[in-house]
Amino acid sequence: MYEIIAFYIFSALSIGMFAIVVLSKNALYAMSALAGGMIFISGFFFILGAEFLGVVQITVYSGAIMALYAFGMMFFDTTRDVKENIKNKKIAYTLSILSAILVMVILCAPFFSSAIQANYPTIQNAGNIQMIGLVLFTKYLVPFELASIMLLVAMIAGIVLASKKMDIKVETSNESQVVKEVK
Amino acid sequence: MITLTHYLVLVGILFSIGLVGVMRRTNLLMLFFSTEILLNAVNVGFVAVSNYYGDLSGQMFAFFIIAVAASEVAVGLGLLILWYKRNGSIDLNSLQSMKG
Amino acid sequence: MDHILSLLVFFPAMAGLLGFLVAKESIKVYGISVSAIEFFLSIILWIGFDGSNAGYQFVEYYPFIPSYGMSYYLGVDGISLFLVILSTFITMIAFIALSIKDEIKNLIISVLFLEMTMVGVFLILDVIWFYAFWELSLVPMLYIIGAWGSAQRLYAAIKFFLYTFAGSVLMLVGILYIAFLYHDATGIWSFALPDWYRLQMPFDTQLLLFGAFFLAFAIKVPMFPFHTWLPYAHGQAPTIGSIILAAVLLKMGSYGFVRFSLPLFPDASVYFLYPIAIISIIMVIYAAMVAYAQEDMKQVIAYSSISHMGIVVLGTFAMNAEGITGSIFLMLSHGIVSGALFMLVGVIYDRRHTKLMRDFGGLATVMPGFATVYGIMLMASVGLPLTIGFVGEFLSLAGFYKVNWIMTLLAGSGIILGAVYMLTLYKKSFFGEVTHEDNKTLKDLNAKELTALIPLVALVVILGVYPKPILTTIDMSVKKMLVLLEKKAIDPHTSEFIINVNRIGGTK
Amino acid sequence: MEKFVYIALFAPLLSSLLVALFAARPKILFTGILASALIGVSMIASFVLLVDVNAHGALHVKMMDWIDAGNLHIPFGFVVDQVSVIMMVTVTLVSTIVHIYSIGYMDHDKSFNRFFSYLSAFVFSMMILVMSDNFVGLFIGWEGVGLCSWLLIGFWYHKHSASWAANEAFIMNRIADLGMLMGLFLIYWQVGSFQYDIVFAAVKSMDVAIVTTIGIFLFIGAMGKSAQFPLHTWLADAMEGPTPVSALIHAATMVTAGVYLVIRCGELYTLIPHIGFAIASLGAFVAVFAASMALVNNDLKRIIAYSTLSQLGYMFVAAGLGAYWIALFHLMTHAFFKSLLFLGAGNVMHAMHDELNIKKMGGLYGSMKATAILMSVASVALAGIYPFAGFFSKDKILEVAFNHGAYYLWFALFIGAGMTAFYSFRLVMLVFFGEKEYTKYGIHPHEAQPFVIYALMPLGLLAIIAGFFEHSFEGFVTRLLSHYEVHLSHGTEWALIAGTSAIAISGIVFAIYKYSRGGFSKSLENRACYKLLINQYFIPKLYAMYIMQPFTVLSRFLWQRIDVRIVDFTVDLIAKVIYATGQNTRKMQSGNLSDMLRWMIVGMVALLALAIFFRPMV
Repeated sequence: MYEIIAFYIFSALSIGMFAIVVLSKNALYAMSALAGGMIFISGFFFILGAEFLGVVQITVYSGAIMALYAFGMMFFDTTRDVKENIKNKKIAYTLSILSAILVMVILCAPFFSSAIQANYPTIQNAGNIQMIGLVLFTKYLVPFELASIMLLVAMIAGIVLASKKMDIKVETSNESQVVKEVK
Repeated sequence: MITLTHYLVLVGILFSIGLVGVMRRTNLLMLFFSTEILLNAVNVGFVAVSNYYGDLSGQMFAFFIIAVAASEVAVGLGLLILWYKRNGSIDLNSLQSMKG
Repeated sequence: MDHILSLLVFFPAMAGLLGFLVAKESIKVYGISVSAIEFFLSIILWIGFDGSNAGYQFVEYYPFIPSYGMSYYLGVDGISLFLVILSTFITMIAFIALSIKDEIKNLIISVLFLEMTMVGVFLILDVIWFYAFWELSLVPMLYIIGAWGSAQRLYAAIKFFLYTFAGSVLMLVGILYIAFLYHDATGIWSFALPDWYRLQMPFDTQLLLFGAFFLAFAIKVPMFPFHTWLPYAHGQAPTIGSIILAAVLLKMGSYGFVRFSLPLFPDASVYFLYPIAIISIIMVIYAAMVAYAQEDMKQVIAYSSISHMGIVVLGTFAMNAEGITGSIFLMLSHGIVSGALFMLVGVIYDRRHTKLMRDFGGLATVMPGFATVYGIMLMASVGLPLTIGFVGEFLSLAGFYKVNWIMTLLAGSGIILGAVYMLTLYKKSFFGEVTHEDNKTLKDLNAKELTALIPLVALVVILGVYPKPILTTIDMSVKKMLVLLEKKAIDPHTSEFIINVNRIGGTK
Repeated sequence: MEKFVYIALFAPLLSSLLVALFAARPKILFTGILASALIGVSMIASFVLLVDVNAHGALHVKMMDWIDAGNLHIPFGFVVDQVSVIMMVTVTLVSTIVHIYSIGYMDHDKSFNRFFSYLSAFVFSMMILVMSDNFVGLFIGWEGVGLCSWLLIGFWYHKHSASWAANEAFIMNRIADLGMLMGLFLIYWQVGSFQYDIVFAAVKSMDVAIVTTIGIFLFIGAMGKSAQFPLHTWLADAMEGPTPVSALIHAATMVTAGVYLVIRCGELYTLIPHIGFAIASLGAFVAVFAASMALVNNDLKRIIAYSTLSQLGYMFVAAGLGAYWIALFHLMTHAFFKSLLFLGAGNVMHAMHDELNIKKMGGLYGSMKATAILMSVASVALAGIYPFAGFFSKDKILEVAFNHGAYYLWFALFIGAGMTAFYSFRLVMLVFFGEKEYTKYGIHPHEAQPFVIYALMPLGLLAIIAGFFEHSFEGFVTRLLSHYEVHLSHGTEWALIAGTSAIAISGIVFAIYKYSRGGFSKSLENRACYKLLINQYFIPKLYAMYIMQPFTVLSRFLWQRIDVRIVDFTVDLIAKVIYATGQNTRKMQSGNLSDMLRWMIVGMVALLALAIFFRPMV
């Protein structure tokens, strides 16, 4: 019972939050809503017994990623409403609804319900974090290491890209001229 | 009782919201946000399946997706800032150099 | 001798790679010596070939992707032996006659790679590799036509490439499907042709698969109405390209009929016999008439190739030892003769930079040696007895006579029409007075050209007078194949038909 | 004896190849002598074989295997029996004389050496044709003589008419050869062999319908080589070649190959008398048809060519009616006097500086007596006057026709005999007697070199006496060929001989009478029948208009309309459609990421839909 209530509340909240993200004109609102949505998503993880992931979701998404976005936003003018030339809304809605339905049909189709054998079954008498640790450092060790390298690379790339000539205010017009000349 | 189907329906809804964002928004930052929504939707799906079938792979995938999302944001934002510094705009309509 | 086939296939390619290191000045000598070594290797192969063994010899078998039954599987029998020798021989001769000066290094390396694919197609017994060689052969040829051709070369090269490429895509599907069927039937994955020979397919499946393979082969041969790439390719290609194209590449198509269509789908082959025969007859007559209307010497020969290939296909589908042996021999003879004719056109093109017949006339007076060699090749082309051209044509037509005499009569009109266009060509360019001022000072064949042409002339006469060693070797393998065909056919009518067309007596 | 077979066969080939080495050089007299000598060697060998065959019977030689495939085994085998040895002797004899004659005739030609090479090659091909012991071997010679004929007719290739005539001859022959090939195929699939003895043994037990088909196909081949209607036009045009060629190839030897074929296949044709009769009818028709064209023609060589055609008709009558030995006999005598006639004509041509119009000659007797006498002898022999050679053979043919009860045929031949006599003497009169027209053209005729005349002497002699060998010939040849019994009473026979001789003599007398008085009046030339004859019944024109022209037009149509506009166009159209699709869908690539994303999602939706409707792994 508790689970049902939690599920519906989280669902409503996350859907609402994400809808704001998608529909809002103000970038600041959108970002705040996204951060909220992320946290509600982590709620699902907790319900589903994936505590570790829930925590990771909060720290990485709501913490790190949102912080990054927030810093990023400082470069842009966020007080103004985002001016967008939005065309063909109907197509967008139709397509997304269509794809949602199709995905649903596929996912809920009978073949899915046929028995699937667990490759890495949950281990009895162990907490979620222990289980993840066991699998992560045995079967998924190499991808895990690769992921760490990827993160390192991404970090360096982010710094290099964003910090290049950070101290110099680039004249927009000059730069575009340079770009044109290069072309 | 909340079944897997419930979760899948939810994932579908979230995913379609993400899709709407991807298609509708032309501001690049907003596009990034929408992408995050898509990733999150999928993550929920993975974890749900993982839970209902008692298989840890789903959680592992979700975990890696989060890692990928983090690096994507790091690099993506860097690029975005660079672009903004050059063009003063992060509107999609301003980058059409790939016109065929 | 254990690895002679691998050596034959990959020696040209290795030499081609090394060729990048050779200085530009000596690349031609390098090319000639490589092709000569390759030719001698093929002759050694012939010497080592056991003439009394109809099966595959010098077999090399190594697993390649064992989980899917792909292997590196080489073998030679009477059917492919001489086509290999033809390929190496023609390449050598074409190198000797080569007169192109610019970018010669790239040209020679391309031709060496082409040689690898040609020899590979004839020697490989694994179908996936066969497909790979088959398609790879397009690439050097595309480059040769596109880079050294005349004005419209890009159009011609792309047309050649796309047309033949599109044709073989269906073949790939067919190949995969047969592999699938084989797996279904035996539980083992295999792409080895000898394994596939043992596979009996249901009739409907045979029809579909035959169609898939047929398109690829028909375009390559080329059969009417898929022939239009050929005149362009020949018209625009440099001499060496035309020689190899006409002499060897077209044979890949007809070889495919003998090697794949007949033994894999005996029932479908018999079922489609008449439609194919009708197409062949159309090819023979239509191409001969179109050849007669041409103004460009090279186009005449290009269309005459189509006409002759018609008889090759007809002979193949005669389904008897005479017809198939004859058609394989005709492939060889057509390779030599058309190669020589293209070379001769190249000789005159080098001197006058035109191939139009109206620009000539009276060449017999100024270039008697050239006229003589041309005349001999022309007679071989129209199939005069005691030249190489007669044997194959006679046997092919004789073979098909057993199937249907009216069709043979119609196809035989190619003999008449061949004489018509060839003699008209000869009359227009060699007879008469020398009218064109530029033609009066033309030089006769030089030493280089004679070196290239005399072996061809010698072969034309020697094999015309004594074709027996070649014929018996081919015949042996063909007979073995026919037995297989008859045994394998699932429809009793097919077996009956094959026995019947191989029997003396009882013809109307 | 085997070595003589090989000598007879390969001496001409050796000659041809040796001389060919000098082909591009300027004239070397030695080549002519060498060639003549080697052909002479071949002749001697042939005579030796003749004696041998007479004494010991046929000789069979197998040199080597040629083609071996399936059930088909074709050897290079040669048989020297009564028929082939007669052919060999005739061929080599005439060839030797023609070779010697050519040394004089081609004296000033710059391609002297090449000529001898070709000529010897021809003799070689002809020897293969007559000596081969199987049909395919015969076909080698058959095509070989065709090739040499092409080379020799087009010998002066710078002349447009010569090269045209050469091509015409080759192509016409090819048409017939196709028929023959079909016959060969049929024989092969019936018998499984091409050897004469095996085939003829098998033919006897074969279905008549099949034998008939074989007979028809083989005769089509014979029609081409022997220039029978409707494939006759090439022979007259072939006169573009040098005169020795006309004498050797287009009178004495090659054109009789068709007759040889029918004689050789006698055992086959006796089984199908209706086809034999058809052959005879065609022969009789050609005999009159060709003679009628010869009546009015003014071209020296063409007259003789038509006469050859007509005589070939006679031979086919005999062969068709089953009198094979008579056909062979006429073939032999005809070879002698017809080649003599041609070679004499060659002398006249030389004297007249290659002028061929007999209306421009006249009175040449004064300057070239020897030639005049030789040609007259030949003409008398041709007309069939006792005791010249033609009388014995031709008269026999008429007898055969009468004996067979084929009175129409007999009558046609009878008329033909009269016409023959008339046109041969018309020619003799116009050329050698009467007004000296040539003086108007400033020509100073001179007799040929003495050795040329001496070379012709044997032919002249044979034209006179060959007929007396009739009985020994019959005895010799009928050891192989079937006998022919004439069931006529002596009275009828004598009446026939008298009748034939009478019409021949009256033809001669009429010609002499008319042309000694200046010939026919010019007004005759406007008559329709004259027009018809001088234009060769308009047949060449018909061929040009209804076969060659439509063929050319159709070829061009096929190329320019069908091949380029339809077949190739379709191919290009497919490519163009694909290209145009690309051009149009390019707009999708607007460069706008939003649009791209939209397209991506469209694609995704499509794939999802596909995944729903086609679920392979259910």
